[in-house]
Amino acid sequence: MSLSYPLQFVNLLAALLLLISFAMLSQRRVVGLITLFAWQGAALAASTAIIAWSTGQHHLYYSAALTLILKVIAMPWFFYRIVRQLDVNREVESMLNIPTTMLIGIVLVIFSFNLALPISQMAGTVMRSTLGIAMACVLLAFLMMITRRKAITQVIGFLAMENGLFFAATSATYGMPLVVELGVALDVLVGVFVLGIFFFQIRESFESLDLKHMEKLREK
Amino acid sequence: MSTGILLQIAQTLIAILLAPLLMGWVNQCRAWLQGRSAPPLTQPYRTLKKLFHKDAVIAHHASPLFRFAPYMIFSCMVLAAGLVPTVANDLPFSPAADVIALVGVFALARVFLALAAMDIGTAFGSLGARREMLVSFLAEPALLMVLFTASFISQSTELPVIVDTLAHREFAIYPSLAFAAVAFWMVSTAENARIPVDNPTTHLELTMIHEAMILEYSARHLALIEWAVALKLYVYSALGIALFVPWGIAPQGDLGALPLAILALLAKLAAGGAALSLLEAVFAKLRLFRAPEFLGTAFLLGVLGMLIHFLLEV
Amino acid sequence: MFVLAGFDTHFLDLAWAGVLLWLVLGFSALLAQRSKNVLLRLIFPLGGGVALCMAAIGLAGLTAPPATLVLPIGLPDLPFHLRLDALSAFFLLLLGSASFGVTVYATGYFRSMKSAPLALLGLWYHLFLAGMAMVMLADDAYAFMVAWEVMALSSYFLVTTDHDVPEIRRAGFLYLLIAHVGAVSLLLAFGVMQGGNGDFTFATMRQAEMTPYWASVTFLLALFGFGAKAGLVPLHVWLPEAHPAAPSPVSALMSGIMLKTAIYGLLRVTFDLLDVQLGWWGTLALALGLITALYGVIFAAVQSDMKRLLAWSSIENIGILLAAFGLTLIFYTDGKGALAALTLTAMLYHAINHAFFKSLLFVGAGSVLHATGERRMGKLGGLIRFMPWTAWLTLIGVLAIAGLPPLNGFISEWLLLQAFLLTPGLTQPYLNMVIPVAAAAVALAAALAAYVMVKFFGVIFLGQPRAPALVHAHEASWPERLGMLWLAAGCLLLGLFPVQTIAAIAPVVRLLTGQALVNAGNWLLIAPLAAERAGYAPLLFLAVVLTVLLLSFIWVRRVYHGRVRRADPWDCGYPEQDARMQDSAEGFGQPIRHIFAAFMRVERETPDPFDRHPHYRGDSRDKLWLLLYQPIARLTGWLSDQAARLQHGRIQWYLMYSFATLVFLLIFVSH
Amino acid sequence: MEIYWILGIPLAGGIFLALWGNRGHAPEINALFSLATLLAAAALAARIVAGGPLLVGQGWFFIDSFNVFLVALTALVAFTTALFSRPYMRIEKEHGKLTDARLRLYHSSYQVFIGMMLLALTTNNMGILWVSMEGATLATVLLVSLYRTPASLEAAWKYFILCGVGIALALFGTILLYFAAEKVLGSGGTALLWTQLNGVKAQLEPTVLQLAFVFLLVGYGTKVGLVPLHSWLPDAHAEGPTPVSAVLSGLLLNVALCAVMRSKVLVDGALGTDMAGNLMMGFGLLSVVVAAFLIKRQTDVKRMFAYSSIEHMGLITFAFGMGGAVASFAGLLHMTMHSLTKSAIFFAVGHATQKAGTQMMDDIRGLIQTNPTLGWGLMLGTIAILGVPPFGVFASEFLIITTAMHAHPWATPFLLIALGVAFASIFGKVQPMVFGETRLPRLPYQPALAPVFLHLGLVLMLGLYIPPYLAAWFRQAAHLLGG
Repeated sequence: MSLSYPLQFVNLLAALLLLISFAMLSQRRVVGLITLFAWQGAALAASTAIIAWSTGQHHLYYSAALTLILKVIAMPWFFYRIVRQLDVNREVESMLNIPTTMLIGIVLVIFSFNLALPISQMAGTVMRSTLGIAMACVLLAFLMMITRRKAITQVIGFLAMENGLFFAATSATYGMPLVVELGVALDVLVGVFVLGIFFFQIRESFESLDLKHMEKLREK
Repeated sequence: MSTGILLQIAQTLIAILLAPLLMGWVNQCRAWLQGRSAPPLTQPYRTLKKLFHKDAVIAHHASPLFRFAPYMIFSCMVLAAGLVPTVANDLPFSPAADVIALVGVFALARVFLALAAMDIGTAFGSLGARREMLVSFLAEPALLMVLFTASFISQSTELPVIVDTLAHREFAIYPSLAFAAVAFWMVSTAENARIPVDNPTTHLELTMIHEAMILEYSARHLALIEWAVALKLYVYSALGIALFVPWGIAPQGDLGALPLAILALLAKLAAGGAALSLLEAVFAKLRLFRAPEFLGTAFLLGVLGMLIHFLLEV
Repeated sequence: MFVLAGFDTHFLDLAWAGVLLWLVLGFSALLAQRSKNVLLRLIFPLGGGVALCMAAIGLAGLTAPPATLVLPIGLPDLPFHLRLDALSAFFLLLLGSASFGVTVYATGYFRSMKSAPLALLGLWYHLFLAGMAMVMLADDAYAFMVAWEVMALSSYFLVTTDHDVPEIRRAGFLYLLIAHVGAVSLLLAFGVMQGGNGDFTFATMRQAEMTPYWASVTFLLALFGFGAKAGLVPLHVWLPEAHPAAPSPVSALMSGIMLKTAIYGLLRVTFDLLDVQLGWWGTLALALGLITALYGVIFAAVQSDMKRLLAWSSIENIGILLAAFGLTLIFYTDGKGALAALTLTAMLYHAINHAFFKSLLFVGAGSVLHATGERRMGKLGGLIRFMPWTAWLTLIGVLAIAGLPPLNGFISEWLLLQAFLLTPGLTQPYLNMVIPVAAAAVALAAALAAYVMVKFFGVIFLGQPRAPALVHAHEASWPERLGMLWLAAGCLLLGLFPVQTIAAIAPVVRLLTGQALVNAGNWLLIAPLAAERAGYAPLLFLAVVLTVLLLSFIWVRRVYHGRVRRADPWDCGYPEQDARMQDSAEGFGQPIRHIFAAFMRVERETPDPFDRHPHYRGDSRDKLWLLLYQPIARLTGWLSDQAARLQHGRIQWYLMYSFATLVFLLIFVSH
Repeated sequence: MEIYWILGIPLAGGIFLALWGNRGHAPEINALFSLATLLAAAALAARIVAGGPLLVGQGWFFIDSFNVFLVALTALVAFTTALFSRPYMRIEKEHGKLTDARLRLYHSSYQVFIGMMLLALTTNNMGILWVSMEGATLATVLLVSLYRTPASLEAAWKYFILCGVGIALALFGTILLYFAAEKVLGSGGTALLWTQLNGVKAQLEPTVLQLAFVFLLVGYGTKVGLVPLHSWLPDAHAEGPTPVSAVLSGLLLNVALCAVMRSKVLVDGALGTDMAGNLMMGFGLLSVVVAAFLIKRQTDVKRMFAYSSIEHMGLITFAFGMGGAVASFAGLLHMTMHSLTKSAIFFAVGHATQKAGTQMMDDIRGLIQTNPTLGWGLMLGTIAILGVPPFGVFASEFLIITTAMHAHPWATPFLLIALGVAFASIFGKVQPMVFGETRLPRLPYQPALAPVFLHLGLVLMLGLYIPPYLAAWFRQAAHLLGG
């Protein structure tokens, strides 16, 4: 079957998203991570906008704008500030070494494609394969959260996960109802805000954002 | 019925009067076997008479229980004597207490004796009480097993019925009774404080069981207890006779057989007493901690007897 | 009472009213915590009165037709159902009659307590009584379980009255724990019996058809649950701890009555609720019962704490009850109705006997404790001279529990042994082999019980005081004496009027086994089945003994001039006598310990020749602790350690769990 | 319309208290707002019981008998907790653990938290449900770290991250749900309305719903505290202020479980198999067993009761998993009983720990000497939560266990063991705390124990007598849950 060019472009963006996810998985430096995150947001916003334009789902424009503001401008800027203030640029080596993580990541991608396949078959929307990619993004972000050791990288992973979800929402279902979108956005915003508070609190009581200081609460 | 009651009373009286004589006879036989010059047959009677006329000396802090016990023990033994058919088989009172109750009567007497022994609170008294209870907790079930074997055979726990079955029905050989007999002998030696479990004539307190319990008694109380002991020996012998050699006991309502029965009884008692003293002469007294083993054997023999009854005779 | 039998439902209403009254009394006790007089002179006596009424109701209910009552409380689809049939009536009678004596005793016993704790105790005491009564009246699983646990809970609080003693706390904890586990297994049993439609009334359970497999599961669960409450070996460990810990009247209630509720439940479930019974259940119960009986009596013999001794002897009696229960099952499933009736009669008779003499012994021990403040028998002795009432009344209980004629303990044992004797002709031949051995075991247990009781009475009440302070021991107060009198009278009457008692029990036996015990004798002679097979007439027995006693006494007076000289004890002329020369409790138990050393872990401290203050301590512990309970505890600890590995504080791992769960579930559902 | 009041009051309260700060009477105002909420909830409950289920605001809010009783319960516990926190927080402040600023934060986000939970309960839109769950999480994160101690920060962080991730997965589930729904209902707002979905659940695409349910279960299950997703729960409960622990384990877990149930109903309808039920039974059983064994090793009292919450949540999940009228009824009953009892226990524990100045159980001894009412409160609460009659927790456990024995006998050995171990552990630790000797002085102030005994009284009453309307209510709810 042949897709209209905009939608092919969306597919391209989807692939880009996946690529960025992998890049984040392999990125050691926090600043680089933030940049990648911003790019991911940008790709997301773009794809949303294109879908909105090509399918005439106008409310998607709003979410595209939201994405742009929040995930491409606000948050990266915010994170840059934090990194500069707390200078936690250098990420210590992750729990697993990068190649292994990559391998696991690939396995995950295959897994999620298999999972999404039967669903995409029945997808009413023109966008079929994107669901699999979205799921892959989510799982990859999850993996990143597991492997990283700094609070801030974990948060970025968390937000990358939200990106994946968002992409799933827009591409597979042309976006959730507007209220929900707004609610989600609001939550994300508040969440990041809370996180900001957290970083400083953690910082002032542990003198670093390294998670290894936060393993006191356990079963003796 | 009236004759029955007469017989009942007569039998009980015979028992009461004959018991010391049996004791005397056993002592005489043993004296002969040990090559000593024997005391006269009537020695127990004299002892009793003497004791009854002595002043009683009682410890300061003896409780009423101490003075009440001898009467209790004596009457228990009399009751027991009334339960076992010796000459005649119709005892109108016997339904009031079957063999299990008989064992109960013995236990009652024993418990009172032990309590009385502990009452003064002397070293030997409580020692004797403990040993007595130790011996009895094995001897009593063993005796029950023996009696059960007989009851299984005669499908009854009433002694007259048992005797009737064993003596007056067509004769049958019961192997189970052989086991029971051995067990019964072991039990009765223990219960009557005879060698090998206990030595009635010992003067070494540390080896005493029965004697240790009555050390504090004197005069009339001692007399009653001695008499009760004699009665107990008599009852046991009568029981043995009733279970294992019941022939000669007059059946229900057959007064003609009485004289013969009395003669038979006397003969059996004499033989039994002689046998007892003989066994006493050939055995040595066991150490105290062998006693449980000895009685445990008796207990096992009793159970075996029952099992054999189920195997061979049902 | 029997004239009222026409208005049968009224009895149930009255019983329910009695339960309510107990509850009200309990809570009013809480209100009256200012004044001790109100508590002791008003509330407890009223509770006793209610108990007496309960006994009367039970007596009347025995012959009345079954009555039911539905209360407006409970679960939405499951209001409390009450039912009063012969079985519940019998146990109600047991509860009322025994607890009356105990309560009367309690009014005197608690006089030395402070009023605030006494008020609390009054609350739990009456809740306890009410709970037990409800257990016997309940006619659906929910009401039964609620009453069952209320009973356990209130008795737990009674046990921990002196909770500042660590041992008592431990005892209470152990007790409540085992009780709770038992309760859960009862829940499971009811879970099997309910039809699955959420209908928990006993009525529907009676209708339910069950496969032998599920019936057996139910029986085993019930046996476990009720066994835990009854102190069945090996679930008995709480009993020797908890019963002594409680205040003596409470120990009396627990040993005398509460244990019987387990027996009640066992009978109710096995014969009433289940529609099939299997023979091997009986064999199992018989074996367990005999093991319990011997185990209990052996340990009773080596105890040196008087209340622990009594507690162990309760275990023995429970064992005998269970053995009788097993025998009943065997006969019943073997179609020997008459024999089943005989054993069941023996069992119920023993139940009520035990209620009386064990309560009597516990309260007697309580008076001693009260007068001397001492529970270790090694520090007592000679009390018969300072507290004669207590001593002589206790003696009755001692003779009764030792199974001596003409008291009540003998009758139940007599009936049981008769049942053993009448067995031949069971269809399974192996049973014919088992029975004699079982009979031997029962006889052995009975004989050992006599040993134990001689030790109990002799060491505490006879001999010389082992501590100088004992000379000042004061006699029990009047209410205490009255309570003991009531219980002792019960022992005596139950012993002397077996025919009438058996007639009274007959409806229960008929209800459960379909036929009652036929008495071939007359009004003073019991002769089960046939007069020429066995017979026993306690009145006659007593009459003869008394006559001979009287005659011999008179005659001795005749021949004897009657001079009595008091002197120091002779004791083979040993010059100085002192109390330490008598057997101590340990010493008296020593032969038993020597013979049965295999069952117990013996801890000894023997003095060495150079000791300044040489002393000997011998302590025999229950081996099951090491063999059963400690391994369980270790296993739990190990499992807990394994579980703790989950929670080791590193957030990445926590995320890993979520991730793994997610992936696993995704794979799980997509295939 | 009560519903708007119910949602409006707490949110308004949150804003107001944020502005009002701590200039006197903030605790009282907090309690007043909660009381108002409670009254509104009561009114709503009355209307539902009278008039049956109810759709409000173009179907954005749906109140049926299932969630209305949770609404009432939530409002009630929120109110009593506010009462309890009034003296408690004052004393914390006196001890210098808290500042005015933090109290302001506490009060306002307490109200917001309550509002969010009520929104989650009443909304008809699966999306809004998600939003409000996330909101509730965010509102409580800062409450957990209120003391700013390293431990509390760590707990809050774990709480935030784990629940955040869980919630994110739930969002994915919701998207999948929407994905499946829009093919039937068409795109737009209605496709996420639970009532609509429930109407057409038979036509929804099974394979998608399966996946959706997995994501929803793992997502909301994290907040329910199902093993192995439970790791945040003990930390958050132990380190947060006690009132927060009370509402977390008394309310939030219920709300999350309610969300799981909503999705279960849909999935069951779509699949027609009991896949969802089996999954829930598995999770429930695992939670019960693991929690029971973890309880055994606790030394911190709040942590111990947190694990016991996991255990009970597992039991409820198991009951709902079994399905059927009786089990669902029992599950609902157990939810109620657990909320009431557990919050009561946390109240008592709060005062006890405050007095002892530590949460270590070994240092808390003989409460019955220092303050009898407190001691008995803790003792009775513990006995109630352990499922001893006549307290109501037993009623539900009775139904659950008997049903399990009849329907799924294989599960009962685990239940038996777990309940036994839990009983031994908890009771063996609480008994010496309440009984025995103590070195601690008598309590200087009178603790606010009215809430404790109010809750216990309710639990006791419900154990012996459940009013008919309440029963009818439960029964309707049980029916809704596929009874």
